[in-house]
Amino acid sequence: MTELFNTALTPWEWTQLISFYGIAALMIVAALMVVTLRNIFHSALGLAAVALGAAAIYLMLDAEFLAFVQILVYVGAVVTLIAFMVMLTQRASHGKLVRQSNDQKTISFIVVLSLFALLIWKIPTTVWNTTVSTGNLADAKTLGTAFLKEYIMPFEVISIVLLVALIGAIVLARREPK
Amino acid sequence: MLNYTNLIPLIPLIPLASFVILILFGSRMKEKAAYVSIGAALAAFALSVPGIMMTLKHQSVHMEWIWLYLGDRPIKMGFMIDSLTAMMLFVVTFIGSLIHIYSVGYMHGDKRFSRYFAYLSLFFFSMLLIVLGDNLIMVFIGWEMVGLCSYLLISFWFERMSAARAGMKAFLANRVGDVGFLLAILSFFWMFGTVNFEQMAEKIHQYQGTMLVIPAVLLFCGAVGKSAQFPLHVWLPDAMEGPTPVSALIHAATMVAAGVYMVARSFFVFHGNIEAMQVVSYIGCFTAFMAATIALTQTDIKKVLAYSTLSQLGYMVMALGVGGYIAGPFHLMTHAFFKALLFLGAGSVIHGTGTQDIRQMGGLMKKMPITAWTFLAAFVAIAGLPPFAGFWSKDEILLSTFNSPVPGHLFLFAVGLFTEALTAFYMARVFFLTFLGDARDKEIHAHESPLVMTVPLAILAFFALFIGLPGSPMAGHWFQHWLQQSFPYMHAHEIHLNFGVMGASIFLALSGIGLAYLMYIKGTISPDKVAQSIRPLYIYSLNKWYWDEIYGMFLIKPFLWSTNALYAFDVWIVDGVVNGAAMVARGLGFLQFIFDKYIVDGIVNLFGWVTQKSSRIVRLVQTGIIQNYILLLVVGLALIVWFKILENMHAVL
Amino acid sequence: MSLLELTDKLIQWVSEMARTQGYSPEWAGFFTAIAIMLAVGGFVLGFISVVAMLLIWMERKVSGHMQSRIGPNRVGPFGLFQSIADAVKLLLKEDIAPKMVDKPVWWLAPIIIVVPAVLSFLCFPFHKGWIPLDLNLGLLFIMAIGSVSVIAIFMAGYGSNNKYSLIGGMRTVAQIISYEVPAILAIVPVVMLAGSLSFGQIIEAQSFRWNLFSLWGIVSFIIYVISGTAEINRTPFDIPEAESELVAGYHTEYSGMKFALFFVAEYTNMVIVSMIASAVFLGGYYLPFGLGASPVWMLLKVFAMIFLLMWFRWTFPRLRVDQMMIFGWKVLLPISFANIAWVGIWMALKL
Amino acid sequence: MPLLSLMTFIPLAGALVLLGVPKSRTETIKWVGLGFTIIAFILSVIVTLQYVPTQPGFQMQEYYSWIPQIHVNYHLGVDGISVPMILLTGLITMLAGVASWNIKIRVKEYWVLFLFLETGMMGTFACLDLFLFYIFWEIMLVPMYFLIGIWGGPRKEYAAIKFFLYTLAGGVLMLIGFLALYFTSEPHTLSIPLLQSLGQQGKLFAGNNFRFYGLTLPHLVFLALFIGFAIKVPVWPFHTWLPDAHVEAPTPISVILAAVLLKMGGYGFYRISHPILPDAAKHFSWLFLILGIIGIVYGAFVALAQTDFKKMVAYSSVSHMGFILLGMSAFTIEGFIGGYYQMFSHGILTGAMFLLVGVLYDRAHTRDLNAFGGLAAKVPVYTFVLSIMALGSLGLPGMSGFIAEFFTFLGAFPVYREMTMLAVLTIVVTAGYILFMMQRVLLGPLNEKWANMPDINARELLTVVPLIVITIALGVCPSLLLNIINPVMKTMMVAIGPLHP
Amino acid sequence: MIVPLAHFLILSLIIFCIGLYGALTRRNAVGILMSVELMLNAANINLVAFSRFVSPQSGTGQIFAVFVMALAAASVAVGLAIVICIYRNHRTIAADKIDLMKW
Repeated sequence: MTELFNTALTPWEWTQLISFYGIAALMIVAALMVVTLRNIFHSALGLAAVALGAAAIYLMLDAEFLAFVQILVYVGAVVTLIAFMVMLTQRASHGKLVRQSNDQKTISFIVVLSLFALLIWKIPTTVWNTTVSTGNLADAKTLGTAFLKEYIMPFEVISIVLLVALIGAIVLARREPK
Repeated sequence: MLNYTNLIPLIPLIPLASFVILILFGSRMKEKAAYVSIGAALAAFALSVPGIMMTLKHQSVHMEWIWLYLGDRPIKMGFMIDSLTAMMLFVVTFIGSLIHIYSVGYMHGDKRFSRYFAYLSLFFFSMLLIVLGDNLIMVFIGWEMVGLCSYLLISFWFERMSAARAGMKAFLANRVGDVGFLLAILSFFWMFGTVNFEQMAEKIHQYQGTMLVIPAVLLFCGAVGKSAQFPLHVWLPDAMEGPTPVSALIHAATMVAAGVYMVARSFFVFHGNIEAMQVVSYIGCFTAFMAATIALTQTDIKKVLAYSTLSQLGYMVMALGVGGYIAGPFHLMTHAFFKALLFLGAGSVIHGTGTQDIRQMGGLMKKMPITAWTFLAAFVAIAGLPPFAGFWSKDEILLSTFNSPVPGHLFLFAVGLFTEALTAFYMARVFFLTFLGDARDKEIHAHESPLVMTVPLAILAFFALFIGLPGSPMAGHWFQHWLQQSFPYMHAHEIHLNFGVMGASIFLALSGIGLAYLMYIKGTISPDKVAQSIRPLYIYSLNKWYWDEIYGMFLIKPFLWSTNALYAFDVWIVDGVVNGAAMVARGLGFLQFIFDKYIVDGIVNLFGWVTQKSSRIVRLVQTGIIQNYILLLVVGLALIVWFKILENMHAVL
Repeated sequence: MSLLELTDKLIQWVSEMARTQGYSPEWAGFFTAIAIMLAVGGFVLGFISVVAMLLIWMERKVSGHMQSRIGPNRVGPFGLFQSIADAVKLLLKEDIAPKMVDKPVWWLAPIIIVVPAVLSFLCFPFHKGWIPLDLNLGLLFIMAIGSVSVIAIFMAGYGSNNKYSLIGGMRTVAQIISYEVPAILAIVPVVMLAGSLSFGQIIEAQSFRWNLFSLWGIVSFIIYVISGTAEINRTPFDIPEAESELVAGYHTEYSGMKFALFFVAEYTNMVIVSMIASAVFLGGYYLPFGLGASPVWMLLKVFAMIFLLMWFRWTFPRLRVDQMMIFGWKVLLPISFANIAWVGIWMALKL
Repeated sequence: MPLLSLMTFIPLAGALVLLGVPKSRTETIKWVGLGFTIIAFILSVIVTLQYVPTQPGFQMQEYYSWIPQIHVNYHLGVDGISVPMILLTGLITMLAGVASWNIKIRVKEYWVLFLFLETGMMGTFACLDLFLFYIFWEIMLVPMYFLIGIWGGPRKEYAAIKFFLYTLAGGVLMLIGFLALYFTSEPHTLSIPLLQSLGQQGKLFAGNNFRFYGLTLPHLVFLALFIGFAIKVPVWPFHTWLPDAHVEAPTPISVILAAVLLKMGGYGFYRISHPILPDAAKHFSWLFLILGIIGIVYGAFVALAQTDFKKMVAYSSVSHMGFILLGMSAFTIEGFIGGYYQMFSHGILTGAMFLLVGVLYDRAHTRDLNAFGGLAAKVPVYTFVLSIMALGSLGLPGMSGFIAEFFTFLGAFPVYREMTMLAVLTIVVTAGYILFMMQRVLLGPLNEKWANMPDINARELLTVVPLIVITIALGVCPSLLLNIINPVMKTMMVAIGPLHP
Repeated sequence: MIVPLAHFLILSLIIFCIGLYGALTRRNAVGILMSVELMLNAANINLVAFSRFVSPQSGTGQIFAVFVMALAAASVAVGLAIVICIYRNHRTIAADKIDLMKW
């Protein structure tokens, strides 16, 4: 036991490793829940779990700001919206949908698997152009400055996209007044 | 500094102030408005007196200021008073003031009384700009402004369509002349870089080229317009539509003489420029003769006087043309006095009788004695009887024509002499028909005009009689010597009396008067019979040589036609092209539509038919289910990834 | 202070043990860190439970006095132990699970709802340097973690498989989402002025002058308190659990310890809202105008805020659903935007 | 303080404010709208007063990077060429606002569009970036289209569409020119000052050997810009939209159209085409000359044939605007100043003319010149005012029109003598149509139909009197304007050089 | 960071493939939306991982991730509206039942 802990890895690295693989496993399970579960609400919860897991991954990757935003957006907004969708279409989800998957199950599986195989074959063999982090990592201030300087145009555009989506959603979902 | 030089601008500015006051508040002042205007005129006169005095002492006054910078080039404006200016100043302000006073009586009761005096003030201002200006631009500004005033005053009674038309005619005819003037200014600017009289005189003195003829003629064009010389003379007779004091002031004494003044002022352009002088003299001579012939037969008293003015102006222009640079201005001054007097007298007659037709008058001597006697004074002055004003100046003109360097000067001299006889004749005719004999129309109850009108008549009569004396041999040609200081670039030459010329002149004047006496007092020769015997000439003269008709036929009509044609061109062709482009675009659109429908669409339909048949099978792919599409998409993605990887491997290998 | 000493002893003991067992210094430090974490966690948990129980007692007392009653007064002095008695009762109660509920969801909901409440205490600023985890993005963290409770409420409402619970849950979620926006927007001016999202720096920025002492501060404060009240579903915004309409909303089907967890979460959330209001607007542990600083002030302010919330509850009648929505979107939101704009312009002009 | 931005966008702010005012409160709308035009005018006066003519270069500049990827900057600034135009815009828009008082239908929309239009105009004159220039230029079309198309006369749709398409076509050519400038400049830039200095140093198009029937690329670019601006001026033969648009537009819009919009074409020459492409401009000086002369003569002739008052004024505009081209064709400082002076003076005079036509039209509901007669006796004040303005556009000395024409002739005469003589002859025709108009409307016996016509009222007088004062002031003392434009013209002439060096 | 970049990528790949599979096979429209969200999340992990490993100072990947999140939120909002609309008109949200676009 003691020897194991005294190997090359520092305790901090151990923590990272363990948390990463733990979280990864959890995320994969939750993701599978999302696509396989019959109860669509449970799927939504799975999505929430994936989102939280992703937030944790971001924290590990020193992206604090992004992690919190991820929680705020995904858990607070996206999953909530999906849950609402589930509630509002509950009858359809429960009653008529006997089958949860469609006719192209097998072929989809094959295609996705082949894509997966291709990439999983390629990822470890690729040499990534990584750098060792020196100096300050990007923090919220860096991001904010970047948003308002280099990326001001995309930032504005995305704001407009959001606004348009908002209006579009309202228009679509509104019942026509009789 | 309150020295006199700085006061010069006030001479024109006081009338301008009067104009502004009257135009803004005149309607509230009623007839008191006249006092403002008269006051301004008298003030201008009073202010110009010291200037005139200084020229008597052989001094001149000059002031200038920089008006503006055009790029780096300063453009200066200035006022100057030398002897020529002083003479004009005297004429304008003195006669002008008298006519202002006279107008109070003449315009009494008019509904636009204050407006009339406002215009008079504006005219005063503009005329003084011409007179005082030391450069062509200043003169041009005043030139246009007097044209405007003339327009406003001719069409003063605009309810009469003829008055409105006459005003427009005057303005347009003037404008044609102004084009020449403006072009002359541009030419001088281009050639000498200045339009200041003194500097121009200097530069022209050094000028060696031959290009001066055209600018000189162009400059003369301005004078032709303003002084109503042939071929732009047609406006002046029509201008008699305006109130009679206006005719006296503007269309007899001052404004129309501005052309003569301007030519005299810029005489350095013409001096030694024989071609240009020829043009000037012949036009003047022709105008003088033509107008005199027309005046013979006119029956409207103002028309006769108008043609007489034309004729006299022609005389002055001819004088300048033949090199009589002093004779012209001299006649200008004498003419201003006696012609103003004639017009005012005619105005008094019209005021008293209510008609302008001399055939309806007669025997007014008893009813309107003051008017009659003053008219007589003017008559003897214009007829050229010694020793009255007209005689001296005309004699001067004839003399300089006789001695002129211009080719054909003897012909000009002959025509001049003959015209003098004509002048004496028609003036006598007017005088005899109006004042002597019996009253021909019993309906007319003539009465003498009020004092406010007759007093100016009397004053003018005095001057009309004796203003020529300073230029007479008795005074040792004092006037000519005085005026000479305005022409420093000319050699002053001795004036030799030529008694032959003098005698011929007196003889012809007397014979003209005598003929009129025989025809209209004695009745020994019947005017009707004379008219019958030379009927074509009579009709020709009565209809004013048909100038209006000729212009109407050959200028106005084609001109108006061309404007309409151009408008049609604009609407149908230029705009048509635009609309046509639109039409073509739409037509092309339609053609394309047809083409599209039958050819393109046909082919498409063919393909469509083929496709339809074949796609019965292929369309099964399109299920409407999005997920099928996504699947295909992903397959494609997988393939791309695959090929990409293969490629990279090749690259690596 | 004895608690702190105890913690200190624990840490010393752990590092001693690690060293004597032959671990490398790194590992010893690591274990020590874990010990610290556990100690802090234990402290926080204890704090939470104590505070929650204190608050329940306080609420009953306050409501009693507001209604001219005395409130609990039998168990212990001033009825202080009434809450403990209640807790014991709830712990011992039989755990009833209705037949038709969605078991896993129904079970998980009360557990998940406590998590954000507890995690939020990580940023509780007791005193200068006495913040368990002074994150750079503390405010954002609290806001983000708070939104997790939405999921829990959804789970409770859905899992109960009960019409009332479902409607209650949906109402709650709608309300929380709606009022989260003005709440965040009310804080934005403070963040703009302090230039930081960390509690420590925000409080330090108010060491002399509280944010409340300005017009925009008052506006922000009022907006925040109103939206805070709505976020924790307290009267007058208790529509989701309106007894007369929905029985008890999303926790209708819960009893025993599960119900207790919901209860604890609610009161904890109240503390957090009060904590944010105190830290952000009322200067945290500072007295105004440099008069002093102490954890006592912080706690006093938190309790004053809680008292204010309780006062609301027993004073105002409940709103209707549409009124609540209209008030949130059409009144609070524009005002908070205007407030931000104003502060922004003011800053721009000043800078 | 960002004075120019403020001045440009104050009317836009006004339009936004007006959007919030209820439709039914027309009085409030009018006063608020007018208030904003007044503020804009005051700002334009402040700009004019702050401008230091003796100081070279652009002043009051505002520079922000906007779209760095294509080197577009938000760049405002003024020099002696834009300051008078800005002042003119502020003044005329305010007066047109006063003249808009009797717009009765759809008041709110009217004022919103009106203020929007003012922003476009101000922006065009104040900007120093081709991209911005193009945006402001095109943005003006939209309100103009609606203002003519909704509040216009009987053929308003035709006129509006014609105006829109014509100007848009010009705008497209102009845009092509801009793009060519952008892609050939090195480094790529749309900044007007930068392009000017590049062009004047001959660095633009350096080494470009493109030939098209003997025309080089700068020639083609210049032609594209020329047509774009010429349509706006409008230069013969691109002028036919003008009579239609003027006749159909409501009075205040006619005023703005004549007084400000037409100036943009000329402004484009002065600001963009000539300074940036001096050599091409010299190469095409004959085009300016010919089209200018044709415009002057042709416009005057056609104006004489008109019976519609507004059409007459519209064609007289064509004639007057020809002087700008004539002045610019000579490449002398007098000509350039004369052309510019003509722009300003025409803005004042024709603006007033349209206002006065509007006054008459409001009372008589007809613009047929032959339907009037003898009004001088009935409406003396109106007669006085109309006469002054008519005489001003006739080129009477003492008013700004004369100065402008005189300078133009002065500049053009040494270079093109015969052609200038032709242009000078036209002043007779000008006098002809102006006097003919006055005779038909004001003089002669009174047409009994108008026996009860009321005289011009105080509000209408208020719109015209400032213009009278300005035109006389500029006629008597041209230095008021010359002091502003002289230095910048001098610099420009030095940079461009004479036509035949 | 002891965990290599490749592992993050593989985690992301797995989640992406799961999401892809879900998007291809789920009948429930809401399910499809959720699967799409999974894919987006996977992409985000990728971006952040690259950001951390390739250019840790500039944070470009994080910025991209923020944009992706905004788009995800927008797509969910619109998706919700569409699904509700479809549900209202067709009483079903099964993706293979909604084939109105079929020729």
